[in-house]
Amino acid sequence: MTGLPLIPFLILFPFCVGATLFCIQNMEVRKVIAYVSSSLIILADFILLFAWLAMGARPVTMYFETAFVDRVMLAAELGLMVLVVFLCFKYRKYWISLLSIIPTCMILWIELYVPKAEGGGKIYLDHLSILMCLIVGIIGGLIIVYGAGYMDGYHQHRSDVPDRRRYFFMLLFFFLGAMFGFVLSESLLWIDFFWECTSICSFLLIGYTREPEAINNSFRALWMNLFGGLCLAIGIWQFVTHTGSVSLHELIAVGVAGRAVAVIPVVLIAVAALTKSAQLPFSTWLIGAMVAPTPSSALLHSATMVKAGIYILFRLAPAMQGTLTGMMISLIGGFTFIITSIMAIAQSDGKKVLAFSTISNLGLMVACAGMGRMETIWAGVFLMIFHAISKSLLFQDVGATENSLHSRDIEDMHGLLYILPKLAIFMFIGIAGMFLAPFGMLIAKWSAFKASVDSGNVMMVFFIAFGSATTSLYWTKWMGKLISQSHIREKKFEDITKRNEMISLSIHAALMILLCLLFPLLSRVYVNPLLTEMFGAAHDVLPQSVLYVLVLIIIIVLAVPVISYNYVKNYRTNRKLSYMNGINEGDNRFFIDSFGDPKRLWLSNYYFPGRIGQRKLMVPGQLFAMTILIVMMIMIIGGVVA
Amino acid sequence: MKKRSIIPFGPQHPVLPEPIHIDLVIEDETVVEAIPSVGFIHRGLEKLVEKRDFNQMAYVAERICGICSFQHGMGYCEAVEHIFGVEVPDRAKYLRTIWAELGRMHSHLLWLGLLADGFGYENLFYQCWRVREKVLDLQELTSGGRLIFSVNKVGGVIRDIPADQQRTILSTLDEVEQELYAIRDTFFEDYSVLSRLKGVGIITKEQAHDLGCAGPFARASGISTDMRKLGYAAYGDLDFEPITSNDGDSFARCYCRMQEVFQSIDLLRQAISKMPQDNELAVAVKGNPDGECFMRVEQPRGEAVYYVKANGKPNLVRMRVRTPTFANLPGLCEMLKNTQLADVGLLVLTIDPCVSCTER
Amino acid sequence: MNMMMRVAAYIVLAPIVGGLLQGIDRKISARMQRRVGPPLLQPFYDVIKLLKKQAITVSTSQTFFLLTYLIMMVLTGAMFYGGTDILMCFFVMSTAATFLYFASVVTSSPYATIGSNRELIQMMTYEPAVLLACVGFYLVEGTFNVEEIAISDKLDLALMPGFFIAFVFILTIKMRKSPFDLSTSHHMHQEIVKGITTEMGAQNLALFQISEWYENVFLMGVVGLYVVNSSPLSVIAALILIAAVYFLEILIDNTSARMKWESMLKITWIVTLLSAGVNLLALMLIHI
Amino acid sequence: MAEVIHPLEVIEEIPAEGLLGKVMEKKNAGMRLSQACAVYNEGKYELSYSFADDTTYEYVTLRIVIDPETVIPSITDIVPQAVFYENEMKELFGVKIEMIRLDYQNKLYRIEKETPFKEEG
Amino acid sequence: MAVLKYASEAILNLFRPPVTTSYPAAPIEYPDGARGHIEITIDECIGCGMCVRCCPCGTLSVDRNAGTWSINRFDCIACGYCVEKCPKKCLHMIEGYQTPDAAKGEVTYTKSPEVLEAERKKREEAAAKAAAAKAAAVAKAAEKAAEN
Amino acid sequence: MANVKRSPWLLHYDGSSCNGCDIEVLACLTPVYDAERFGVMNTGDPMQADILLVTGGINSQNASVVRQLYDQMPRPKVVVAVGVCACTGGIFKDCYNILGGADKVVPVDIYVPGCAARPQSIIDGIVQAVELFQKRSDEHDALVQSGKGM
Ligand code: SF4
Ligand code: SF4
Ligand code: SF4
Ligand code: SF4
Ligand code: SF4
Ligand code: SF4
Ligand code: SF4
Ligand code: SF4
Repeated sequence: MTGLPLIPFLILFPFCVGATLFCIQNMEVRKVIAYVSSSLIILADFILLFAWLAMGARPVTMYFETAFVDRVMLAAELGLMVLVVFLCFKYRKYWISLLSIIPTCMILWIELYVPKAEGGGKIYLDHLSILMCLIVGIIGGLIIVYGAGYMDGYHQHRSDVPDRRRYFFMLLFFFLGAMFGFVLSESLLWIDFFWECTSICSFLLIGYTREPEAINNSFRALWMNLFGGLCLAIGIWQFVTHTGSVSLHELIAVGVAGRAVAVIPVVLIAVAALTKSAQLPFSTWLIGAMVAPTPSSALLHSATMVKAGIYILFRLAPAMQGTLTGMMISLIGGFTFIITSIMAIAQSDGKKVLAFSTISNLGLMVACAGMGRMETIWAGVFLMIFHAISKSLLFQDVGATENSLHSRDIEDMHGLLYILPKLAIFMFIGIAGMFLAPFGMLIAKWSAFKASVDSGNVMMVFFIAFGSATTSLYWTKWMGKLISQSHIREKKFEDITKRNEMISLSIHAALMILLCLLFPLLSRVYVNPLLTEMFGAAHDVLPQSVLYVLVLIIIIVLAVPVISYNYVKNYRTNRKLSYMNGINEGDNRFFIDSFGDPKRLWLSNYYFPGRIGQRKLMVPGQLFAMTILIVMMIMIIGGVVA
Repeated sequence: MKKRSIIPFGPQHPVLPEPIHIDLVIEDETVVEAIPSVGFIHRGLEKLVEKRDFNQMAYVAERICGICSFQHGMGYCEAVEHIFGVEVPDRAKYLRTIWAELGRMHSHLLWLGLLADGFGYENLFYQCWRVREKVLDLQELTSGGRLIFSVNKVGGVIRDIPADQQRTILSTLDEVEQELYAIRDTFFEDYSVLSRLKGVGIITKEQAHDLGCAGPFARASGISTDMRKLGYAAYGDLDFEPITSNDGDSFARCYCRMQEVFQSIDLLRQAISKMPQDNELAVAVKGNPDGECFMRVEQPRGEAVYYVKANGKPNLVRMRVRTPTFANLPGLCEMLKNTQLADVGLLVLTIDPCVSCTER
Repeated sequence: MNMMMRVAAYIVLAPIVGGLLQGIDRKISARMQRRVGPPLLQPFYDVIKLLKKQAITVSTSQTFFLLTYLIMMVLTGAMFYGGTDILMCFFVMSTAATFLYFASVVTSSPYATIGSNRELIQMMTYEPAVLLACVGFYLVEGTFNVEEIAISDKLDLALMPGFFIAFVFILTIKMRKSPFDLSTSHHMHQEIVKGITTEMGAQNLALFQISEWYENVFLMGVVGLYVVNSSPLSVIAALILIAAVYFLEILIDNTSARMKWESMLKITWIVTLLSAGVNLLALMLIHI
Repeated sequence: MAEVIHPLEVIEEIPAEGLLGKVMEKKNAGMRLSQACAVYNEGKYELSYSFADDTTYEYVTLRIVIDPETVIPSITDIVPQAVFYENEMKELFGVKIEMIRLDYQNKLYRIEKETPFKEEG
Repeated sequence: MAVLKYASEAILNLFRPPVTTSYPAAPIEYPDGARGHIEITIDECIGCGMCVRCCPCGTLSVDRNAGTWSINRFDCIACGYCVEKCPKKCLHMIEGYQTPDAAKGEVTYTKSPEVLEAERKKREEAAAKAAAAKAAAVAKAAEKAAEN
Repeated sequence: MANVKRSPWLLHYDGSSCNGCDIEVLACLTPVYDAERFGVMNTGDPMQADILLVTGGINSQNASVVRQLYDQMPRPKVVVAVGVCACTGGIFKDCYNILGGADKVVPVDIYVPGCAARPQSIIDGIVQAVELFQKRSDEHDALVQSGKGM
């Protein structure tokens, strides 16, 4: 049991692979190693799952005596600090180094001088952590496979960027290791270490191109994440000094019991989670992170790392339920959900839309966690699963499209279906998965909605009612672009998407559709037990009968297009020119302008940048969220102190 | 640039009954650039002077436009009469005034209806046109034609309006006035209407002057100009003041035209009450015109200029009509900047374009 | 089996009822405008004519999208009259609406595209009120299930007047009536020609028309749901309410100008927030 | 009885070179360009630029007579709204006008016949 | 400012009769002197061609010898100028329009045989007279020449 | 052989007219004449139109527009020339820029004379056009049934 060697393997193996890759010059060899190790990681993930299921699928705590490992980790933490301080000085962002030095020193001090209750385990396995492992492992592995192909195209297209692919893949693998460590750890100190690791991986990846904008954005990401790390460290320090425990579950138990000592650590850790999940007022770093090459955006900034914040909030959810902290978190989450979904409308850069939508969806998950009820967690977990898959698919697809199209602007994707059909279809599936009726995201959203009503959270009801309306707008208009007849038919684009990219894309798409069909099953065999672990008991959030009806509807709704396609397949009709007030010039692409010359028709979606753009809403949104944060923090902390 | 749509607007466009084309560049629904083009109705009828003598040209002039057909005929005839130096009989002057004002009423009601149609208020459109039919009936009763009268000739008119028809006019005007109140109130007070008109397409007094705007379009921007003040036909005998507004927006244009309908009713009553009783309708003109003349008349859409140049032959050297719409086109271009797509049709309508007379 | 009967009845009767409603609409509108108006069966003549015409398209996939739209719309209504989850009905309806959007945008024609952009804004405008209406039912009845809502003893309208007002307000958008007929209108002159239906001719327009009939009957069903309860008399009350709402929509259509999208969005959201919001707060207070 | 205005209505013949100066003068006097037109008569162009005063109803027409080959400057820099008038003269009469602000390049009306008015009878 | 300002009128309109005329079921009522189409009392026409020359559309044609007068009613703008100009006042503006048709042919009016006959006779007489006169003149001239 | 004549939808286009006929076409739809009694709808969209009403003598720039609108209409379709101008060019037929009648550009089925054509006259024209529309629709049906047309 304790000897389950898979866990150290999962954490350490990626680090080793990363280091190895960095040393290997030959590209082909590197790729082979990357493929093999990705597959191994995915395989290990499944073995872990099945081994654990075979053991009865009960939560287990492991690894009690790890003094040596602790020391190594401490050394590594110091090393990270040195790295950060060095880079901060190199780029003259001196003050940021403080954000690294202070928490590191605190952790150091806790480790060395604070007496701790002995016997706490370091690793914890339950449904939630295994689920996270699966998400990280499967999606991470696929993204690395994709990345191997993508980066070739990327450097072909961005010949101005120095080729540092070795470094890139090293960081990706390091990140995977850190992420596994994070979700499996039970010790708050370990959590903190892995937390910092992911922050720094993200920082380094954002600065990949070393262009001034990239460097700027990377430092913004760095300080925000380090600020979260600082909150986390203070929270841990608070908890340790008061209780002597560094166990996450201890903290939750204390919190659920309603003892005051847990309040401050919980709220600080929750704030840390907000930074990692890029909630307002900390959202800007994630938008800036989009300068990084797409695999890192997909992996870190959408599918997995940002979910670390959600993960930790889910963990804390029972402790937050019904408290001011919970209210604050749900308020900020809900607010982020709606404001960023509105801002997404104003974006035409595909990656930016994805970024805003990521923040927005994370906001919904955060809100679910903040409400802390069983139903909301159920919804949150499904949101997380479906979001991870769809977003990863979308990011990869946008990246591949950019390589072939030399643009990731949605307006340039007009008629993508006729230019790059395969990519367009995957993109279509990905977007549909984000909001359309039969897909999982929508059902999860629905139950979040229902849970908000049940919990009497009026604010949340409004946020969701209005937020889902704005969400549909930006997705639908994107989909519309893809299928519109092309008005640049004379230009030819070559689809330079590599096979490995396609493999990853297809698996993602297949997974998504599969999960939609399987989700009643998933709910019963996996998510319900997860909730039981968390809340002690679980009832069906949605009655199974409802779920089966849902699946029926899903099947019908999915079948409708197929049926109608078959029906119209052989439909004979006459093509007519499109309506342009009677002045088409030849075909549907040109009309005769006021000077009697042909002019190209150009159709654009609506964006309203002047009204709801990032420039217009970001700062007020941040100020508002900051106000909520500060006022409520004062209330919470004041409440404890008083 | 990519976020902008480049689309054609017209020539065939259901909001505008006439073909006019605008190259539109829009961002969301906001117009960034609008370049109009005309020419879909250009017939070149001014060139017909070479093939028709100056008497026949009166019928051509009437068909420059089917809406203010009478006014075109009158303006042309007055210009030629001016060259001849003849004075038409007083009764003919009054008859011309009556027809001109009936024409103004029908034209303004038509416009109000089209405006209502332009902002999607179908019922109001129907009601304006329903009332307009009564005016058309009067026109047909008095002239024999619903739209194109063919009653003008160089030297006077060919038809009289006898006393019983005058009485019919007066009683019909009372009815029309009554029925117009509900319509006027809807235009002036309804929330949805005002939301489409107020503050849309503002042209200030200075802009209106610099752009050379004419007619109700200029008056809505506060320029008190009305060519009827020149006293042609019988206007010199009638009491009226130009109706102006200072807002310069679409509502002001609607306001001016609506009030001008009531003003026309008043002018008609005045004209009928002051009509001289002599029976002479026309003076005979002898020979062919020689000379040139700029004649200005106030058409429903504003100042129209008739330039006639003759050299003593039956065929004129040149006839040129500068119609108010032509003068208002620059104003239109100015208005279209930074408006909403939904307002493009509406703003085109607010200058009350008569593309047909603009292009001739 | 009862449920199957209802669904079958909906599928068969909805186009007939929808067409008749439209015929009545056109007749009443005409009378409000002091016209005689078309025959009562005119909508059917129109659709038959459209079906008889030569098949034309600008983009061949348009028919596919429209057919999908139609079937989804039928599905929505069938789910509703079959007594399933009302929230699900509206979700499927949104998906149907998305297909309508596709049918229009696929052509890349200027006016169809602008019309469909406006359609999207309209969807965004009415969706909150629709979702909140469902919440209202849920709070009052404790279920989203249409059947359970319909056979309960409560008179929903009495408890959720605010939701009802918001819903009737957005009906104007859904039924494409002035002042909110931005994306396409039944009237002849629209600044964007025929909006989303610009490129639909012949059979495709007929498909669109029939879908609208289905949709209207579904929407009227939702209106009726506000009063239907266990009492048999309530069905009559529901029919009266539907007639009143339908007449109100015709009246509004005939006495207002078409607004611009910004006014529409603002006014609708404010009405939604105020009427549904206050109602929601009140219900939540009772509930808790 | 309402007063009848009998405004000044004159035609001033000026040399082609003096056009811009005179136009400037009229503009500064607060007059608006009421119309501009061309006549092709006896082998010469007669161009008329009429200016109106909206309060006194005064009407002054500037007249220049030029040979068909003479190039004249556009007045659109002074009176931008003259674009349509000048484009019309250029397209229908073939008057050589330089530097029109928005030059439709003889495609304002897009007629098939070239300069139809530049022939007599 | 008011919302649905016209609503009361619209509802009242429901109880007012429609203003729609029932054309084509009921015929049109024309006012006196309505302009519709041109009729000719052909027998009075002297074929002078005045109307042909004055018509601004070039719609008319006459053939004096054949005694015909033709009009293309799909080309006539009903301006009435021909009526005004006709020296014999044999043209009249009659109410009622030319009904639409799938073809746009002209109609030709031919004088009645009697009149034609009479005219022919007249013309022959005139010709004979002229011939006689001419002959006389020639004779006279010859005479004169002979005299000289 | 369905009855299609109860639903004639119009497309009206101003092919260089003087407006006189255009506003009379519009007047046909307004309360006093109310062509909707016959199922007439004035659609601005050629894709949805059955009957094309052309006014005016068509100038050179407009010819291609009229032709394109005609082409965009689905069969069966009928063209009605409204007004003397559209029939023959009318008073403008000698103008340098006028082609002289709608039939110079598209095949005209019904000519409605008048300057301006009276609303009643236009209604007559539409009634005639509707009969033709029905006839063509029947022919179209026969073609479709025989599998030749579509
Ligand atoms: S997008 Fe085109 S121009 Fe830009 S780097 Fe790539 S290949 Fe070069
Ligand atoms: S969008 Fe096109 S033009 Fe602009 S930088 Fe990219 S490739 Fe070049
Ligand atoms: S189209 Fe405009 S915005 Fe786009 S790259 Fe060119 S200049 Fe820049
Ligand atoms: S603008 Fe002039 S020409 Fe045109 S209709 Fe009006 S008055 Fe007649
Ligand atoms: S005159 Fe011109 S703008 Fe006015 S109604 Fe007629 S076509 Fe329309
Ligand atoms: S009425 Fe006019 S158009 Fe008709 S024939 Fe007589 S002169 Fe010619
Ligand atoms: S003008 Fe009179 S008399 Fe002379 S040809 Fe014509 S109709 Fe005959
Ligand atoms: S027929 Fe007469 S009214 Fe009709 S367009 Fe021609 S000139 Fe105008």
